[in-house]
Amino acid sequence: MPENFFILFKQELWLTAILFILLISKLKDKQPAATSLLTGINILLLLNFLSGFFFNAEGSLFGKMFVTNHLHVFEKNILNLAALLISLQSTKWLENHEHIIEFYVLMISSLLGMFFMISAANVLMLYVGLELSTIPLAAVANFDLKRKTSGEAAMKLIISSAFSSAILLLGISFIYGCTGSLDFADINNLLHKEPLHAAAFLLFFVGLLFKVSAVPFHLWTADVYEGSPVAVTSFLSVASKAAAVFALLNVLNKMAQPLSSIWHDALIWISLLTIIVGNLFALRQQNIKRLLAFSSVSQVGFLLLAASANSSLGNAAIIYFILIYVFSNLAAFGVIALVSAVKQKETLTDYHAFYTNNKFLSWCLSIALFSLAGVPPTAGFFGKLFLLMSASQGITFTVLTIAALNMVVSMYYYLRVVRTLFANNENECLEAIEVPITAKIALVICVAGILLTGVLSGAYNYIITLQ
Amino acid sequence: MTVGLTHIIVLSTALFFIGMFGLFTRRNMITMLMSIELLLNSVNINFVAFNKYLYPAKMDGVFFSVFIITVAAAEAAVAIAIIINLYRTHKSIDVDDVADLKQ
Amino acid sequence: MLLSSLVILPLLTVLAVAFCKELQQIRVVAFIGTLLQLALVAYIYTAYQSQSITQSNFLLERDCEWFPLLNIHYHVGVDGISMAMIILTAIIVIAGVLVSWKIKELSKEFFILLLLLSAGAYGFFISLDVFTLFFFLEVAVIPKFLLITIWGSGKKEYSAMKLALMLMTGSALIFVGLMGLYYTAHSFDLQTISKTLLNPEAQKIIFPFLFIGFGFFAALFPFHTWVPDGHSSAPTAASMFLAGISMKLGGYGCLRVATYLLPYAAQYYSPYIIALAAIAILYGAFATMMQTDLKYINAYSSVSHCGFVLLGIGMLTQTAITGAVMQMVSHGLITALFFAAIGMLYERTHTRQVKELGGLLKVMPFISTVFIIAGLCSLGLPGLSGFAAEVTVFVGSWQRTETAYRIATIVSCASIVVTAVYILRATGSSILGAVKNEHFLSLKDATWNEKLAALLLLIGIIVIGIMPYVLQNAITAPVVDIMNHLNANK
Amino acid sequence: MMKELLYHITAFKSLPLGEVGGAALWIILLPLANFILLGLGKKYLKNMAGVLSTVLLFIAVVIALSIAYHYFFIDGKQNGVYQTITICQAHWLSLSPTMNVELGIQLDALSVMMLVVVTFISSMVHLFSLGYMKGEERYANYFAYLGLFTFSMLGLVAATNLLQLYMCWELVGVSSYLLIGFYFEKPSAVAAAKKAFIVTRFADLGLLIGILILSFNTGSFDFQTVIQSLTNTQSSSFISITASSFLGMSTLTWGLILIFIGGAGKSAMLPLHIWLPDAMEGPTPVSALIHAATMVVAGVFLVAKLFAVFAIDVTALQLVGYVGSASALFAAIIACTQTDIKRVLAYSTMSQIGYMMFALGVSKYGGEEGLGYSAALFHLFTHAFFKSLLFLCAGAVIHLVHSNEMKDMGGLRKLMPVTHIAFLIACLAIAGVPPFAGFFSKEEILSATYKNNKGIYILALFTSAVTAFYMFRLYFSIFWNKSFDNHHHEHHGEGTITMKLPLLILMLCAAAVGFIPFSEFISSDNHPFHSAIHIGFSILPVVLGLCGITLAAFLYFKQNDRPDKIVNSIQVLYKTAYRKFYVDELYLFITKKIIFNGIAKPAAWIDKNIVDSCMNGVASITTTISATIKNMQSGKVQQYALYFFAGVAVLLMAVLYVWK
Repeated sequence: MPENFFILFKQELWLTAILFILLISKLKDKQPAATSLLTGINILLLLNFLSGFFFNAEGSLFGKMFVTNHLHVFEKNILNLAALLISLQSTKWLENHEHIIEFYVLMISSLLGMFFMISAANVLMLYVGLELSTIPLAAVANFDLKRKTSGEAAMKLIISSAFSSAILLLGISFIYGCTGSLDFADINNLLHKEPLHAAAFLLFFVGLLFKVSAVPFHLWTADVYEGSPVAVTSFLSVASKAAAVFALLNVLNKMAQPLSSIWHDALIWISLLTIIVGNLFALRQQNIKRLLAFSSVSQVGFLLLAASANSSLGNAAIIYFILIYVFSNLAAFGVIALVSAVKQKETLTDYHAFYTNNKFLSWCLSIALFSLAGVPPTAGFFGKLFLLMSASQGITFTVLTIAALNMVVSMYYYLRVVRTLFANNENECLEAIEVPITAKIALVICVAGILLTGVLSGAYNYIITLQ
Repeated sequence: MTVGLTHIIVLSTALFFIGMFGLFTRRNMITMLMSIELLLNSVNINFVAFNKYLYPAKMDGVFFSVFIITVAAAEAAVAIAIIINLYRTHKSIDVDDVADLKQ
Repeated sequence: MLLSSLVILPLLTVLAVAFCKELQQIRVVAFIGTLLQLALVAYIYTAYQSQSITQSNFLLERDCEWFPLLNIHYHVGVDGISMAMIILTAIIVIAGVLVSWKIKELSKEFFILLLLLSAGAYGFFISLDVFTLFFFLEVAVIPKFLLITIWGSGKKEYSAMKLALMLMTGSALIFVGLMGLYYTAHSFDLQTISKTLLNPEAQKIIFPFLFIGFGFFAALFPFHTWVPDGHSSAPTAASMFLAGISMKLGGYGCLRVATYLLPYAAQYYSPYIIALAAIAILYGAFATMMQTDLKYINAYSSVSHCGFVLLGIGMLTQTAITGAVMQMVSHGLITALFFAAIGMLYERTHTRQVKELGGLLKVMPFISTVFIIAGLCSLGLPGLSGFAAEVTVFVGSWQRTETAYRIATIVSCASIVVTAVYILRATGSSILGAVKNEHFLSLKDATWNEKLAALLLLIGIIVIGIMPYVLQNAITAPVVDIMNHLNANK
Repeated sequence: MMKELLYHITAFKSLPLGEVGGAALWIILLPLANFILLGLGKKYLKNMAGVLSTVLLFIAVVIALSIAYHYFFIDGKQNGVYQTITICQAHWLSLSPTMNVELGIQLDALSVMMLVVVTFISSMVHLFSLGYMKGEERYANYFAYLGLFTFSMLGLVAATNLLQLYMCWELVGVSSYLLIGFYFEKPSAVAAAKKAFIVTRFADLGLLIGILILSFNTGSFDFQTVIQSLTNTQSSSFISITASSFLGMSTLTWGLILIFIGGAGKSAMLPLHIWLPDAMEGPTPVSALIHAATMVVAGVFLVAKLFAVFAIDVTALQLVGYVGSASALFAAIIACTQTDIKRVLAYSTMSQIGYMMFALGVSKYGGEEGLGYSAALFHLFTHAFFKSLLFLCAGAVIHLVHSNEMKDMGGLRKLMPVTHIAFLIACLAIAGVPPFAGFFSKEEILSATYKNNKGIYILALFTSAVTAFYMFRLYFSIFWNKSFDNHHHEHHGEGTITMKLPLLILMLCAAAVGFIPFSEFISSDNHPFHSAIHIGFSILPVVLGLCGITLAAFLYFKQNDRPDKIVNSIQVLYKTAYRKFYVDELYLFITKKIIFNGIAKPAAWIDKNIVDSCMNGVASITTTISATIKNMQSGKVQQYALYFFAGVAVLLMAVLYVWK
């Protein structure tokens, strides 16, 4: 064990510690009150998040299966932040839920899995991380035990992901067969541009594309997002997706460089398909969660387009975009969570004339949507632009134009929501919703993030320095 | 006749496709879960075979299959829990009855 | 810093308005904010005047790195053209606030959005980095959407969506063009790119994206269809801003970005631009003749008049481009005045249908006079700004001797007749004639704020009309620069 | 700003006109001041408005007269040639490095003459309006508009360049619009104003393009430069403009024809005359000023101003001649049938302007050959006096009778003796009876025509007889015929002294101005020459005129049924002439059927249904596709897996077989 084990493994250890604390508190006979429990957990998560900023080091563990560096720490910090924000936003929902601790145990396990995914330098580690991050999520998706859709969502998630991991494993097994190694660096050296190698890699690759929900491997996404409780949906759409993208980047950069010409083309086609299909489905959605699900599918298309560039600029743009995406999506889901806690459903019509009584929430949601749509001065504008900028190095004008025009299509459905919010019909609008202080803090953080991470170029420049 | 790598690969591939066929066609969720186990086991066969025939020096493949078995168990546990809950809410474990979320 | 304060000041005003409680407070704060804008613009103008032109064409420059790795800078500066546009913006914004005095519903949000729009417009005009320019261009889209969808009238939701989507399509194309530019010239800086010799073939690919993209904003035929719906559904101040400034963003972009940076392609595509512009001018004018809603009339006439901007740019002669810039300023003022007058009439009579109005000159002499003057200016009455601009475009266009160009020029000239027809028809049946509706007789004439708004715009129109050389002197140097650039890249 | 402004007005140059020259600026500024003062301060001025503006105008008249005196008798002539003097210039715009537009005042013989005419007639009309418009609700507005008109008309005649001319040309159009539509509550007035503006605008398009052609080829707008470079057959601009041709005519011809179209529109020449009769909807003094004496002769002024160029191009000049003579005859015939007295006068105006036009058309450049030129302007000069007099008289009559129709009049000579005498003298003058003003100018025109174009000469003779006929038809119908039945009307006499005074002054002028030896002052090349009346030559036209008068007396002196009989015997012809040869109907057909239904409606339709639908179509196609593929998301997890597998398969195929 290297002497700086505790530093390199810091974030994972934090999570493990929190998990133990939660488990121990579960074992106690007398459960603490929900509010104090939530406060405690939030404080723990906050500490966990803050810990990411101190004593960082680069190095590897477990026979180079686990690698960490500043970029990975930053990526994990993004995920920590997402977890913290989600936790803050869902207090209202959790307060009335009987399984608070279980929720957190599952969520934090999943987070831990994601950390392993990010830090993986070995296919085995990646696989274990992937499963660790997915399986708890399936359980947590079923957290509204009484709701039919919740169970359905969980079922779809677990079956789809099981199938996808089978494909992924098949790919891994062939990669192993071709190269005899599970180590990223070794594989990178041994892979060649041969049909078998390419096919093996693609099977593996598809398994990851499933996680980021690229078309045509995205079909589970909308159903699961819609069916799960809002907190889980936000976690799925933000953390899970972010982790998968980070892992994908890792794989592409560290493991598959010899095949870059193949996955470059494949990614371009897939990303175009993803953007278009995601948008086309989003256009007609009446459920706001489902709408955001499809919008997130199309966002992923843009991410993949940048990933196809296979450049440090592209990677930076992707990480930057994910940061912004965390803020934007969580701001949106934060509002939805509050409304859903009152209304128990998320159809768009419930938001009719929402602005009349809920000015703060409306602005949060609108700003979030503007950011998702890529409208300046929100950070989403910069995020999306940098994605396309880095992508446009390697793509034709046609592809770029299609992608750019799809931003217009996505504009339509985001603006449709905004229009509903601001409709001036005072008769059938929602009454004022009480916003708990935690949710308010989370929303303010998100909105501030949206407004500042773009215009103030610090975040982006910081990411660039990390590489 | 000695059993070569090819034979085993054919076997595992056949197993994989059988599993996939089951997954696509069976309506019973438990059967679907079993099909998934078939898929995973075919991969396990792959790993072990590659390890034994091609790279006998290290045990990477074998260990990997151990991990797969473990993870599959966990997965099955969660899946069955979910299916049980589904049975409670839907009174059915037919996968086609659980298709409210669509389009 | 001086120029950046143009963007910062409206944002500060937004903050101030956000903390206001009462209606009166909101109005006054917004008004003071816009007054300060005007003062600031005046100060910048004097500062601009006092600096002599050095090596650079742009004055009051400020350049700082924004995203260093991508070579994106926050680079601002002004030359004569942008100075003119900034003054235009300041005037229209202040007039917009004044005519919106009576807005009661969600007034705070209204003024906030209006101020955001102005911040976007200022930022756009002062940008010397095309990325920054694009940023500000898009900043100005969403407030428009909200202004129309919340405070609009008629089929406002459809119009707002149409406007937003079409403008976003324009931006998307601009973005693609910018990417092309960036990967050809490896810079976003306007001056740097202009000094690089870009590959003609690349120019030919990039130019359509940029020109059509900005063309969406500038109502280039056939991408003008957002104009009638958008303008007619928008509340008065938003209409003024849309037609007065927003469409100018497009014209400015076509000139400053597309034509200036891609001189070879500009010359290559010039005939197509001319054709589209000439069609827009005459066809827009004819389409206007059939409109019955005053706002539609002005909106379609804006299509026709903005055609002159594109015509001037497409002609690529110094005089024509000068005329195009003058037309931008002039049309901005005129159309704002027109929309202000229509808004005032609508607020009182609750109809904009030409057939239902009539005899208003008797009831509301001030508003009606403003309406008539705006109409006369629109049809190019000498002594008002429209004439000076149009005649410059005509003379400049005539300098192109090729037959196709001549035909385009004559077609465009012919629009002055059609313009006269629709303006006089509208005026004749809505302002003149007998009072058609009893309740019109009890209506009141303009209030002080409306009078002030109209006078402000009128002063601009008359000053440019009588002393166009003031405007022309300001824009000569930049236009000469553009011309030199064009001539060097034949 | 102020400093800059002053910098741009070039200081008055050292002028041959000395002290007085600078004052020419005031001639133009006073009416402008009038417009601005009255426009802004109408609330405070009330009834003082009229007096104020009249006083200002009279000051302008005094200045104009003194300038004319200085120009013609003291300083203007050098070496026997009247000089062109630029009084002042203010920079307005540079349209290219060489094409600077300088607004200013340029005096040559023609401009000085026009300055006098415009200010003088305008002042008379102002004076007359004081009484005529009394009690009008928008009294101050009226005078403000008059001020605007006078200002722009003066700017037009003193223009230094083509563009200034065009600007003022548009401005007089607008003031004409405002004044015709002065009674804006009357739909007919609004329609007439609109018609006047649009028809002249259409003609202005020609003028604009003509100006573009000439200025582009000569590189300047300045009259002097344009004329110099186009009359010098060696200059490069002359060679280039005559070398290039379009549809068989040289660019120069096109340019001149287009410019003439502009002039024809303003001067109500065939076929652009249709606005003039309708323009009589305006207050009568306005008709006197704008639609008789000043604005409508702008076309003549324009051709005269560019006469040196026209003289080079035979085609264009012939066109001027033929259009002029056709309009003269055409209008005279229609005038015989009209019953609205103002319309009769309007057609008579058109006919007389036709005279001026064809006089220009038959003229040549230089010396005695240029007699037509001098004659045209001489006729313009005399016509201004007697025609405005006629209109003012008509105004006085209408003021009394409250009707424009001849049938409501008759026997008015006793009620309004001053008007009667003035009207008679004006009629004699227009009929060409010596020694009244019209005789001299018409004789010069006829003799110039006789020399150059016999065909036109015969037409002109005939027209002159018809003119005498319809004018006296008018005269007799108003003042003789039946006796006036004044029981229905509240009798308020001939009006105030301010209304009578201008009649008297103009009457004197109409009687006397013919004795001015006009060609000594105005000639095509500014070289004065002497022209004399040949008694022998004059006999024929005078006799023809007297015949016309006699015929009119025979038919209209007393109430009788002779006119009706004649009308019945030539019913078709009469009807055609009465309906103005159906030109209005033709225009209506073209505008309503062709332009409105044929162009504008389709344009609006295309925009709404094709262009817009395409844009919306893109959106609806997107939604349709979206609806079509919705079943991909079937909700069945097994299908999802199947799609997944299909995706994998396609990807593998693609990699293995397509990309390799």
